[in-house]
Amino acid sequence: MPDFTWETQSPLRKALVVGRHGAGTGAAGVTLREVRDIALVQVMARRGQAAATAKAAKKLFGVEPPTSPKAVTAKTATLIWSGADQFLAFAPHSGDEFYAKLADTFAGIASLSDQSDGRCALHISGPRARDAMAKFCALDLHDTVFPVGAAASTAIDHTNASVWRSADEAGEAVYNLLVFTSFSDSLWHMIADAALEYGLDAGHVSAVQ
Amino acid sequence: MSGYTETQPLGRTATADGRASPDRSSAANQSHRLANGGLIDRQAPLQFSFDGKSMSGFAGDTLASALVANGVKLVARSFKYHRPRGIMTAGSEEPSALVEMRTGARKEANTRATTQELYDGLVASSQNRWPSLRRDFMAVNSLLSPIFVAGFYYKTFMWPAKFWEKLYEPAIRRAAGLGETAHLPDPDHYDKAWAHCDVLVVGSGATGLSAALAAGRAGARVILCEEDSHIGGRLLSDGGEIDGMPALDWLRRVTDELASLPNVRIMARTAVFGVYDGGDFGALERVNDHVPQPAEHQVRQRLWRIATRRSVVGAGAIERPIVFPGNDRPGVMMAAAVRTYINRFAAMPGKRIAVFTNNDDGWRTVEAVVRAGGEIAAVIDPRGKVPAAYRALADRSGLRVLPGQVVDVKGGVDGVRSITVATGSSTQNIDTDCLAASGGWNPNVALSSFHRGRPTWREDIAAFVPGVSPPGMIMAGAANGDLSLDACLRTGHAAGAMAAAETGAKGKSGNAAKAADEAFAIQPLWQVKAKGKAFVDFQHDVTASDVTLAQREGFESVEHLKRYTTLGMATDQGKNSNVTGLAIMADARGRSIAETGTTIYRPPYAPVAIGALAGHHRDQNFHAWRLTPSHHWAAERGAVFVDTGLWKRAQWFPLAGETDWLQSVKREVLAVRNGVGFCDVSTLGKVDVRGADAGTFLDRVYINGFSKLAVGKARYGLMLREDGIVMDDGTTSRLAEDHYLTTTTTAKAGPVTQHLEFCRQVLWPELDVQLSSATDQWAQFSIAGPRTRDLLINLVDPSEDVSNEGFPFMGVREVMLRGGMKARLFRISFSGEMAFEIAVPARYGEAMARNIMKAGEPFGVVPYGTEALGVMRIEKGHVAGPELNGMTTASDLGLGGMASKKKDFIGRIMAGREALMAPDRQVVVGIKPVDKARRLRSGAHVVPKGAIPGPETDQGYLTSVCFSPVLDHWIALALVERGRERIGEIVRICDPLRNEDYEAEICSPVFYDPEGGRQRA
Amino acid sequence: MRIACPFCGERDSSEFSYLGDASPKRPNFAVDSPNSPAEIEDAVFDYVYLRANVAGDMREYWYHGGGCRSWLIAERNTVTHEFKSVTAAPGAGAALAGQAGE
Amino acid sequence: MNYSIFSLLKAALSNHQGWTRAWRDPAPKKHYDVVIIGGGGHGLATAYFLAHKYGIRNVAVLEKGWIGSGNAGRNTTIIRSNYGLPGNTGFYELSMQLWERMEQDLNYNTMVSQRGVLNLYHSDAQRDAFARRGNTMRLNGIDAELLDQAQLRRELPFLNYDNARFPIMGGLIQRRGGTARHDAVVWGYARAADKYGVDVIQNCEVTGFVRDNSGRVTGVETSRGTIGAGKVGMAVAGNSSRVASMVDMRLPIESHVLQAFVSEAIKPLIPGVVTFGAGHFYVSQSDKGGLVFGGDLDGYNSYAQRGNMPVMEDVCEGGMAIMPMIGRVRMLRQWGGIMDMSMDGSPIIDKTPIDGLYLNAGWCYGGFKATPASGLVFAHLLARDEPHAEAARFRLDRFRRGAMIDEKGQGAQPNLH
Repeated sequence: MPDFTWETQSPLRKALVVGRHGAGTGAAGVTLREVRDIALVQVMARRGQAAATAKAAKKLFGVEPPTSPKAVTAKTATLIWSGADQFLAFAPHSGDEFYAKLADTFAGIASLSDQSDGRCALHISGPRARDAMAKFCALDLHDTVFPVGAAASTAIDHTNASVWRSADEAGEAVYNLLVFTSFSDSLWHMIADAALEYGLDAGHVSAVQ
Repeated sequence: MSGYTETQPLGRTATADGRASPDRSSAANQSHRLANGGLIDRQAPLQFSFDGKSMSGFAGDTLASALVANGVKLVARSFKYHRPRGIMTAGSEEPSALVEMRTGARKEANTRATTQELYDGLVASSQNRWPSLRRDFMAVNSLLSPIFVAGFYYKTFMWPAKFWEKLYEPAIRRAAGLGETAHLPDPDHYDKAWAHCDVLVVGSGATGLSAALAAGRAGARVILCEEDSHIGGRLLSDGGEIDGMPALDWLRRVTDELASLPNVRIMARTAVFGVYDGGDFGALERVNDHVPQPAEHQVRQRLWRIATRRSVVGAGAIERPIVFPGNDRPGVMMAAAVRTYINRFAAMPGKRIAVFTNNDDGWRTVEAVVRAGGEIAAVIDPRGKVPAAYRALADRSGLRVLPGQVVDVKGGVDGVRSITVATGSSTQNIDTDCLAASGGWNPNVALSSFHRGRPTWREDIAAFVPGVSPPGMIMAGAANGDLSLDACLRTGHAAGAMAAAETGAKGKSGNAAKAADEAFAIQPLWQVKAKGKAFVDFQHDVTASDVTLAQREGFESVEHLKRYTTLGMATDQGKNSNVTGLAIMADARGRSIAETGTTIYRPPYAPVAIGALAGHHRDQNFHAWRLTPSHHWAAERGAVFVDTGLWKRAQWFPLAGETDWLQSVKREVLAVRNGVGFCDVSTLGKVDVRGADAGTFLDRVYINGFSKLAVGKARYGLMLREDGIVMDDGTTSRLAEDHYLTTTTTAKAGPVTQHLEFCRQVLWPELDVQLSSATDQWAQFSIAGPRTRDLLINLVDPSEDVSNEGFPFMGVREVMLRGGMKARLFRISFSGEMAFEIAVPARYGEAMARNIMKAGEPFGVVPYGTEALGVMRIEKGHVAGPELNGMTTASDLGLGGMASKKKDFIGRIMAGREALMAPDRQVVVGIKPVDKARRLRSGAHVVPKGAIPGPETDQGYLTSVCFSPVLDHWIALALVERGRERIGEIVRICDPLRNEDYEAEICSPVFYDPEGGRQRA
Repeated sequence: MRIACPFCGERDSSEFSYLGDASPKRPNFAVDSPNSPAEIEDAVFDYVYLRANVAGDMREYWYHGGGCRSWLIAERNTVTHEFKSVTAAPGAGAALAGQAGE
Repeated sequence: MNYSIFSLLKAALSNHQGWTRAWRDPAPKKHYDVVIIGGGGHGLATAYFLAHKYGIRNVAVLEKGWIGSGNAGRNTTIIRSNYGLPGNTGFYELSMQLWERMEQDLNYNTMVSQRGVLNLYHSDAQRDAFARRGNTMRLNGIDAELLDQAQLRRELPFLNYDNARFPIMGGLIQRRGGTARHDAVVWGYARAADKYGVDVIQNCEVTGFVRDNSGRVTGVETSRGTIGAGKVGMAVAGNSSRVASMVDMRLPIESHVLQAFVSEAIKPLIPGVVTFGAGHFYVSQSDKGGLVFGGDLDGYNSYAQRGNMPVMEDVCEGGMAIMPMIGRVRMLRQWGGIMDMSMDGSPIIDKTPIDGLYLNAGWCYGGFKATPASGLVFAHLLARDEPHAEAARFRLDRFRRGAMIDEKGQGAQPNLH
């Protein structure tokens, strides 16, 4: 019997060319990272169970899930609002463990949908990140409108995406994107194109530390 | 009245007077360049060519100003009569001086010389002439002008009938158009971006700057857009004094302050072209039109969509021509443009300039000419006396002032030589090489009127001013009819402060700047009624007599006038001609101008390159693409891909030595039918349907029932639209009591999801149901063929039972695979063979493909593509896209029996309408050719044997066709009238498009294993 | 054009798709409905096909498919394109609604 | 006054002072045999055919603004008869035949130009759908050719064959298709109808209907007074529901805005009409040199006659997908028309349930090409009280019966047709 091994592959394994691209030679204006090894579960409160779902989430994560377009960071996960009565729980990949824990917590009060492989996570930062984002994202990302912790379900190139802003790094805003896996090759090209004039530093990181 | 004031250089493009030029010779060649002044950089000479002739100018020049400086008068030919034309204006409203810019694939037509910034090496040529601008054979049209009047073509070219198509029209088409554009793909890049602000300020003259400052100081987020390369608007040309300092000093102070405000963004070279609903504006930034070509990674132009809460439009006013004979000759210019060329560009448009004005503003041009040391041939002011503010100037300079009208302009292709002036009953000729004319100012009401708001007439300034503007828009300054500098400063400031306050800004706007108020007085003069061609629309050669002809023929509405004469339809969109034309019409009809009204204003304000409107989305980037989890694996095996919707799917996997697609597809089909193959089916839409009422929900959505489906089972379902027509099909599996997984077709995943959400959120909010798309989560493969079970035994953990008993047809469950991977296994078949679909998380898609290959190696497993998938579904008689065409009912598809009679479902009632139940409907059947060597083609029609093909005998058509490797001949599915009653009948297949006509037999649509034993084995 | 999604806030209109008039109510007829087939067909025909198609304020369905996937009911003027109000469909936010109401 | 090169030359001698009104400007009479509401192409053509073919000359056409101010003057001027379903096929071919003789019929040059209408296909499935349609056309005696990529490359070498997101595989072409000068059609019919004595009355808005005790419509209230009518025909396109609401009638129609665009005039680039099947873009070049192009509906009910940016961008993206050489050509004007989108994408020409009131509507974005045939069959219906043979399927009750004519297969969702 042959050996069966189960390596993972990134949907960006062709599109993502690690390194410095585009204009200039110094520090890139935009840093773009694929975040690999993620776990992602969509949690949808059942009819009339919003409060129970929030309570259960608080118990599991130590924080209430957002009820408006925001992202809340907890110790073990980030909870991102994704629509009425629902949020995404975003965490490092841990086999089935994360999903199983959620399934246990939300049994009977919320429906879950495993999206760990359904989305590709991206991380955009750098001094020109917002200029590049303005080319493909219709959101107003101004500090006063989209501060740290803001989130949105929006459309990028006519497809759904979740966007949230995490803590600033080196005084620069950091934007996180979740896009559909099957679109990610195409969207990566588009985002990279938007960033090239500012200089692009492309790479990937693992969510698992 | 303060005139133009010499000042310190502005930014990098200006230079102090008298500084030694590094290239005296280039300046020396510029015959009309003033020795001093202007906002040009004499340190930076630039070479350019026009019609192959090399010339020089300076940084800060436009192509037009450089041509003026070089004494070039003849620049273009008009559209219809090919009359020689020069430069008329100094702005984006230019109707005449259009040129072809650049060469090769970057060649572009109709660029306004007045907005094209000069760069070193610029190449421009004149257009719409042959063989040369000076000697244009098409100028013969001018001789035919007695016939080529407005609308003449509607009255002729009708006889003989054939000649229009064959002779007249081709000739007209060849002559049509202005410039020539490249016939090669545009090599430049474009992009689009969003911007957001509280207050958008359009225009950076005194009004716009005041507004931006007031709003910016108050703390509002402000974007200031200026179409010109420089901030300043008319201040750059007219100077004046503001707050006791020279206007250009004030300008620099204001721009410095604006630049210091973090909430203000200044966008030069950015033309706001349209206002759309909800305060959205479109703007075009000319990022790199001022260089030979964009640097690498840079775009040529960028389209901005600016979302605003309020807007202040300080877009100024546009000077309007007076209609008089010969008013189109090169050298006849707008008076304010003459001033711009002198003051801003240090280029003197004539050696001996005459000024014809009916308003005080024209006198500022007189002043500018005198100040720059130019010669005034005469000032013709039909009002009869010199305005008070200019009496001193007139006396000091000994001006020849004539209280009359210009009744003729004489000259040749090189422009004006003399004018004839009538004063009272006497006429006199005056030698001049440049006539500066001003008929008054039209406030720039375009943006205000793009939502169909009608401008209103204001008698005191003899102009239309904004009517009802779009919500949130405040018109200010000259654009609102406030034509003095002081009023611009005041109303701009007030508008900016008000706009900011309305968006909640709490800061202080400070005070408005002040200027000595200038008088504006005008006595309307639209048209000098004298013999000779007098132009209203310069580019389209619409004359005053064309307007009165239109009136005589009943084309009296301004919209009829426009359409009949083409007045205002040229590239300037009537900026120079509309108001004048309708004033002449009003006069001809004996109506007032106010009664006559304007035509509808339509965006864009200035033309926008189609490339910019497309941005990134061109060529391959037109639409996003979607890749399956095994895409790169398939690509590395040489798969040929096909676009299905946005997806790229493997169509077939050619092997070395295979020379055509059919060979590969046959091999793949036979490998499945005789052994085992697998195919990536991840593209099928997958929707998780969860909740206590999930089963009830599906019962209402599908024509068949799902609430009683056992956990661990799958069932094929069909859903209808409300109108009873089939919407989609697919299998639904029950994974748990409260969890179903529904699949849709690849094409309909989006619309079906939207429909299900509508049902959930709108129709049946009382049900406890949650929906989420799981399409991208799973890598799903169909493994099919008699050796499938053998392959699976190799693949699944030995503890798993995949026998027919342990895993029966339509069974579903989670299984453990060898190597410790969990997978979902569905025993469903599209091919008619024993088949399973196996799903693992998408990140294992390639590993799954490799492991299937590994597990199936002993059985000769092959990957197969969509083509083989299609062949097998046709052989099996399964309907797909071509049959689910949005016009067929369940019963047309042979699936009417699936409909439950025990429950209501969407589409049930409309499906029962008489015409949808009619016995003569076209229904799905199989078709096989009588001559087995005959190839069938989709789209061929079915008529009864022996009938004459025609609309009455047309009974249907072939929907899906393939070569069946198992039957070794072509087969088809077809929609045929009463088809199910006609099994065995020989019919005639007509395909006139492809010149084919043959006989075929109607048969069952199930060509392969009709008993279905193989899939249940 | 921007549409104020009650959940997401103001968003570009390209995130939304349009269905149409929200005024007609979908009639429900059980399979054993006592109404005559013609009555039933007439009622459903009216719902599926006939439109007031008003020039003026109109209640209509929009779907925030490029955002939170909520169905929304907007009151909008078909002449000026002005949105007067945007509210959630009854089943959007049912986890909350159910709690409060029942 | 007859129009010809000779009359034009003669007029030139008198400096064109001799031309008179192309149509009269009559005051409304008290009563007409037939009143047509709507002075667009369809209404004027109806009046012309009533007078010319059916001998009914006591006819008024009432226009609330200036004639041709609606969709007649806002469309992209394409004429074609490349339809695939019974009902449409014969009707649009009748229209095409009327276009082919229009100039001689009307003594007005409407610039009918048969330079071909090409629909590109980008997949086997699209090719098959076109093959079905093309064969339907051929079986109806209408010209159609299916071109493969090689043939297309020879005819239109400038298309983006090698770098398009959706590969251009071939096309279905109707060579008799083409364009016509839209305004001239309006003026030509107005002038020709006027010659028969038809009153073309502008600035006359219908504000209500006059009905007798039986409910029959016997006239109209207008901004210029009450006008009696033997029969009233509605040909008001996007305003159909508005007018119908005056008699409390709801129609299977929604009004949607469709945008159109024209570029600056450039030297000849595109010979005929090209339609991009995988995107939303179609284009032709006018005799003046402008690229006239358009795409999809904006998608929401609208009476605003103007559109928004997303569709404008979408259309230009489609253009740059298949002909990226137009990148530097500038879009000069955009505008919108109100489309009377029917529930199956096909027109309705029928009596209404109200006596004396007749309906011509539901043209979606295809009304221009239908103008002459629409006028003819509507005149027939008004004159004879029975449908013309070529309009027999365009009945109002077809939705109730389930006999939709749904070329696109989108069902009762007007913004998808």
